[in-house]
Amino acid sequence: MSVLAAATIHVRVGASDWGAVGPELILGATVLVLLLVDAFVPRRVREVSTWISLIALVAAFLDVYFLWSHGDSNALYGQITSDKFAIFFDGVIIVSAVLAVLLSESYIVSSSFDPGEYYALLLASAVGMMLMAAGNSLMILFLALELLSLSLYILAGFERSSPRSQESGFKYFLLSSFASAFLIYGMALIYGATGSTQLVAIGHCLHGSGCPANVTENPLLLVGIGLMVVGFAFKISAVPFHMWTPDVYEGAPTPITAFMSVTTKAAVFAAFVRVFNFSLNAAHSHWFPLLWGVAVATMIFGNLFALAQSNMKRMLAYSGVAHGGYILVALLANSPAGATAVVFYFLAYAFMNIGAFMLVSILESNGQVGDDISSYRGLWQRNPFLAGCTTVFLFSLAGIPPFAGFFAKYLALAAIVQAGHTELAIIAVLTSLISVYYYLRVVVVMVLQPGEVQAQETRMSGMAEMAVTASVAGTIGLGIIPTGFYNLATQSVDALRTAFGI
Amino acid sequence: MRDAIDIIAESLIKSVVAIGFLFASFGYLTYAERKILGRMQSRYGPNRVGPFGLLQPLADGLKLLLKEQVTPREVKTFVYLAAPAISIFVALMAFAIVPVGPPFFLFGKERIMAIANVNIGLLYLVAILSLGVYGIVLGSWSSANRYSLLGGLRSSAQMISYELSLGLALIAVVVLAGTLSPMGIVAAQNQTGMSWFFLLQPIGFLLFAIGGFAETNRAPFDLAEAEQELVAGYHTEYAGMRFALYFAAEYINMVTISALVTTLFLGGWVGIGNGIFFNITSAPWAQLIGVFWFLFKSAAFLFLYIWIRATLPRLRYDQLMWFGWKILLPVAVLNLVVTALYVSLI
Amino acid sequence: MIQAYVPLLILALVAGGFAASNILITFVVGPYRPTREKLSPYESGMTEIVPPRQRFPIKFYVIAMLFLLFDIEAVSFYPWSILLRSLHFAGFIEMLIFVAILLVGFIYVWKKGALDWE
Amino acid sequence: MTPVESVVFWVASALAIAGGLGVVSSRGAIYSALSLILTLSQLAVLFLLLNAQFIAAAQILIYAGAVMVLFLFVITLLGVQEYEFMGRHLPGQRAFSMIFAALLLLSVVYFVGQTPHKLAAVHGNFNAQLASGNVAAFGKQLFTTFVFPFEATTLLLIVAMIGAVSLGRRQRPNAEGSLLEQRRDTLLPLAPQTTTDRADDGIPRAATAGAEARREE
Amino acid sequence: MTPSADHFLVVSAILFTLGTVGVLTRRDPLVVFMSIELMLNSVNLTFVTFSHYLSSPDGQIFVFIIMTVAAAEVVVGLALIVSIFQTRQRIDVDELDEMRG
Repeated sequence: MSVLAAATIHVRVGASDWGAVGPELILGATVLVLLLVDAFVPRRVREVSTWISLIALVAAFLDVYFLWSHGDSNALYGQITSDKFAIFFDGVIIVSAVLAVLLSESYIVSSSFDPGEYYALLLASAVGMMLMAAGNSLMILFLALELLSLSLYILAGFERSSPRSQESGFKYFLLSSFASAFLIYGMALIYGATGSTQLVAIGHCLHGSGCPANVTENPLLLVGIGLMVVGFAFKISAVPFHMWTPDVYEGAPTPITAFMSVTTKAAVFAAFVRVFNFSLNAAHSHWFPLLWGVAVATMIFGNLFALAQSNMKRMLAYSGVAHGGYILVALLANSPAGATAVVFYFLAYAFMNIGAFMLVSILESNGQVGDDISSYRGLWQRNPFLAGCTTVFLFSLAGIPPFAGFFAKYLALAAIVQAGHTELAIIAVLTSLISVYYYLRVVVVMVLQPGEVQAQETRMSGMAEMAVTASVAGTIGLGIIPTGFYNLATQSVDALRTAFGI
Repeated sequence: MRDAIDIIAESLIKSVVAIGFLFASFGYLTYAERKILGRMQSRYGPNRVGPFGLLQPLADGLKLLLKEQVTPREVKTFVYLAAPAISIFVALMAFAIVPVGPPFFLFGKERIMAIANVNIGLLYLVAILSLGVYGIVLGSWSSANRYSLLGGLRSSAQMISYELSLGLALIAVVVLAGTLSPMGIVAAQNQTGMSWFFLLQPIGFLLFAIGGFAETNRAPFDLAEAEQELVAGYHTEYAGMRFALYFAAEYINMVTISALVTTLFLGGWVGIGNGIFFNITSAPWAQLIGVFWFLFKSAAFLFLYIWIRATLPRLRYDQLMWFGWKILLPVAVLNLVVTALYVSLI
Repeated sequence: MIQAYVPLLILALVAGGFAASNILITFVVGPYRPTREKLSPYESGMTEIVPPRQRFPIKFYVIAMLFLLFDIEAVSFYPWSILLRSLHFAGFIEMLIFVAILLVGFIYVWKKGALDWE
Repeated sequence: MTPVESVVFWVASALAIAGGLGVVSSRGAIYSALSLILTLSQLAVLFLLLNAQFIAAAQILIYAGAVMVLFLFVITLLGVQEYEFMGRHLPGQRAFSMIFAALLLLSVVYFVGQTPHKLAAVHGNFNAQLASGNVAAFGKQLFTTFVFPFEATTLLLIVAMIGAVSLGRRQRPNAEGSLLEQRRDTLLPLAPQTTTDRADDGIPRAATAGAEARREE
Repeated sequence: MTPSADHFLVVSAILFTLGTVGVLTRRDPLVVFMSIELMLNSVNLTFVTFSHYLSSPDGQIFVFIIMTVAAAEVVVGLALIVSIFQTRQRIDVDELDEMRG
């Protein structure tokens, strides 16, 4: 009956291909399950969605653990890789997601939206982030970036009762799409220069196989890299593309802020390392000056702006900007050591930064104003455990030993000094010193200033307590015994080096 | 150069003929509708102008042309004027790839009986049909009248809702035929005897027919034009020739949908029983017979349009959306999945 | 390859010219005697109606949004539909996954009442 | 390219750029939308010239037939609004953005324009495949090499569905609503019937304003 | 003049720039949003141009992905806009109630 001669087209996608995206598939399927739960299960018992999300995240983590030794670096027609680098970031993202879910539980009760949708979006954004870490082609990177941003746009504008939340969600949306446009324009030009969207192929092309000579001098590549830097810088809220960050962080639901402050950066930096340090390694001289300027501006202005904030969420937003600068420094080392520092930094950052947001979130779910720093007076009396933990997080963020943040920063600085850019190290150290002031100010308010006499006690739900404990354990643990995790980070970067033959 | 002139001349002739044909069929479709509705409601229908009222469409056209053009105060003039033109433009463009008969030879070259034969085939058609909403949305918005706006929104929401099922039904046909080309689909239907797709795809046929009715805002889906509730829908503020263009677009769309049904489901220009009892594709007059069959089948489907208008009561708007999204769409998906399963296994 | 589209171009010119001339001719023929009532928006013969406050007609957006999402699905069906014979069962499965996922979305949308019209 | 194609290219490009100018400079959102539709359709023509026929059709179907319709829906229903939350322009922002844009354009055009030969570096056989069946060649790639991105888009669509449903949900007093929401809803049971001239009830401000004016006469 | 790859790329660069100008100079969020769409579309043109002149499928597939992404983006963005105005409407009403006391 057919009018066309049907020549068979073989679809070469097997179990190992899907296995490579196992964690993503688990979470993606959970998104669907959550939607069905939301649709069919009466609202009274919808706490189940919290549990479903947690179980799925644990399952995904187990799969990650399994994939660590069974990864496939060339799955699904080379679009996806589950090398150790991707897997490591998957782990970081899953851990952050677990913390965010634990934190959200008490938040959801007091908010106006359906838990199913909320968790579905949270997990969908996690899938996007993981795909971004695992993406082996520009196409996947773009798709994953949009998946995570789109979910976060909705989450940021989710609090329907508050116009501020919605407006910040929308602003985030506009600016982020604007940045995406730059990003894909850059991708398009790089595709034009190298003839491929696959990162490994681009890397090979730039190293002179299958491409004309001087391809690294191709102006298309040059402009493409510039535009991509703009796009990526927007997404990691590097100066001068950081304007949206404080507004959005302030307006979004706090558990979401905590989550996105870490994981968006983690995902984008994973892609950053893969693209710039490895795929575009041969064009190093093109992107280095651009990113150098961005990194310096980010460190200086991020910290200076943070100084001026009296709102905790805004302060943490600017502190996040500044940390982006430190991580950029590690990236600029353009060496395995630098990449390892980036990887390790995010592990540390996940615990300490989400931890710092927990305070805000817990106070909010207590019905107390959570984000003005002056409202933390006397927290030490009200809840010594929470105050103590927050002190640990802030110390760690400031880079004070013996916490995780110190070691992370140390690795970054060591890498950049080793790469011969001492000026960046000096700027990083000086700006870190500035940051100590604004972190310690919070601690001082919390611990030393007395609160009102009849202030009510600050309670935490069981899940929130678990989240805080886990974060504090991570922050301290990574600081005291970093070696094991450092080795994992080194292995993950080695995997990248093998994949790109560098 | 010769080739270029040949192509241009051929397309020019075809375009003019097609537009003429479509407008003539618009005129006589209104006539036929009034006559048939009259019969069905025990009335005469138009019978004053010319024998049996046959010149009625001409009279109507003349009247519409000479009517005063009322342009209300607050309309956005440019959009207001462009909207009906968009409607008619889209309606005319959609017909371009429908083959009304078998190819023929003229001046030493095989020529097709469609204006164009493009690689993407039906995709072109679907793309053009999807532009149909613009005439309505823009017309209703530029009128600055809340009845228009609401009517326009309703019409366009209805159109896009049913467009999905229409598209899915069409894809099921493409899956069966394995080609997007309308001529290929006609060929596929007549390859082995008479395997017309309304036999192989009865559900698809039904879906397409219903979707087609809704796409054209015809009864029983003509609620957006319900006189009682919304005055006249999106074209409330239009008069004379401008109104006539909307009117014409609706009827030309009906003709296009009928022609599509003929092509996709009723075997195109091939006659009933052809290939089984006899085979006239090789006869010298095959082209004429083909066109005849094509017109006959399309006319039969057009009759269905009118018949249903006389028979079925109008749906309420909530019923209409309910039907489109909760019945038609799932059925269309299911139909497609089953068809695809069958095709993928053979 | 592009030659096949030349007829469409010509048709577009002819049809466009036809449509435009039909609109423009209305300025030439026909009387023009405007009055205040004639030029006011049509209100079923009543003037000075102040409409009751209407609901924010959110439904229309939701429908249009859902249409857009399902339209994407439909568009990706086209290349698949002509290749199904070559892709065999693998192609069917590929699309089944695609459809099944969107079906979950559809069920969710349905159950959430986004398709209910009042 | 043949002369016809050249002419088509120049006309379509000119129209596309004119449309782009219209998007940026039109007074009302709806005229921007119409200009954008013009640009989109002309881009489809350019895609045809580059033998991306499926993409051209998808462009019309998705962008012109669905995306822009959605835009028009929102524009017509929202009417004219004030957007305080977008913030005021900084002094000199317009001038700055013009300069920025000019620089961007110059750099891209300069760099792109000076390298005609660098492109022909990699040779695939995709054009040959396209020539033998456009949609099929596209589909073959989409369903083999790029099957994962293709399947991954579903999740994106699901997320968008959640967005459409959760953000577009009408708020009503609902037994299932959260405590907070219930409280809010009891505070304001229904919108008052008196405010009539608000633009966000779906009627363009112009229409209602006109009605108002007539009442006063 | 016969168009070559450069011509297409320049057209696309011009459109991209126009989109950027729109984003930076307009205040109406819908127009800003449409300018972003314009930028995305100019990128599409770039991709298709490269796809054609490199004879490589990646570009066309990428365009398809961008279209899907853009569609999803539009849905979410417009949902956000609508929801902002819905909330504002409700909040305005809230304030009216308060004033009546």
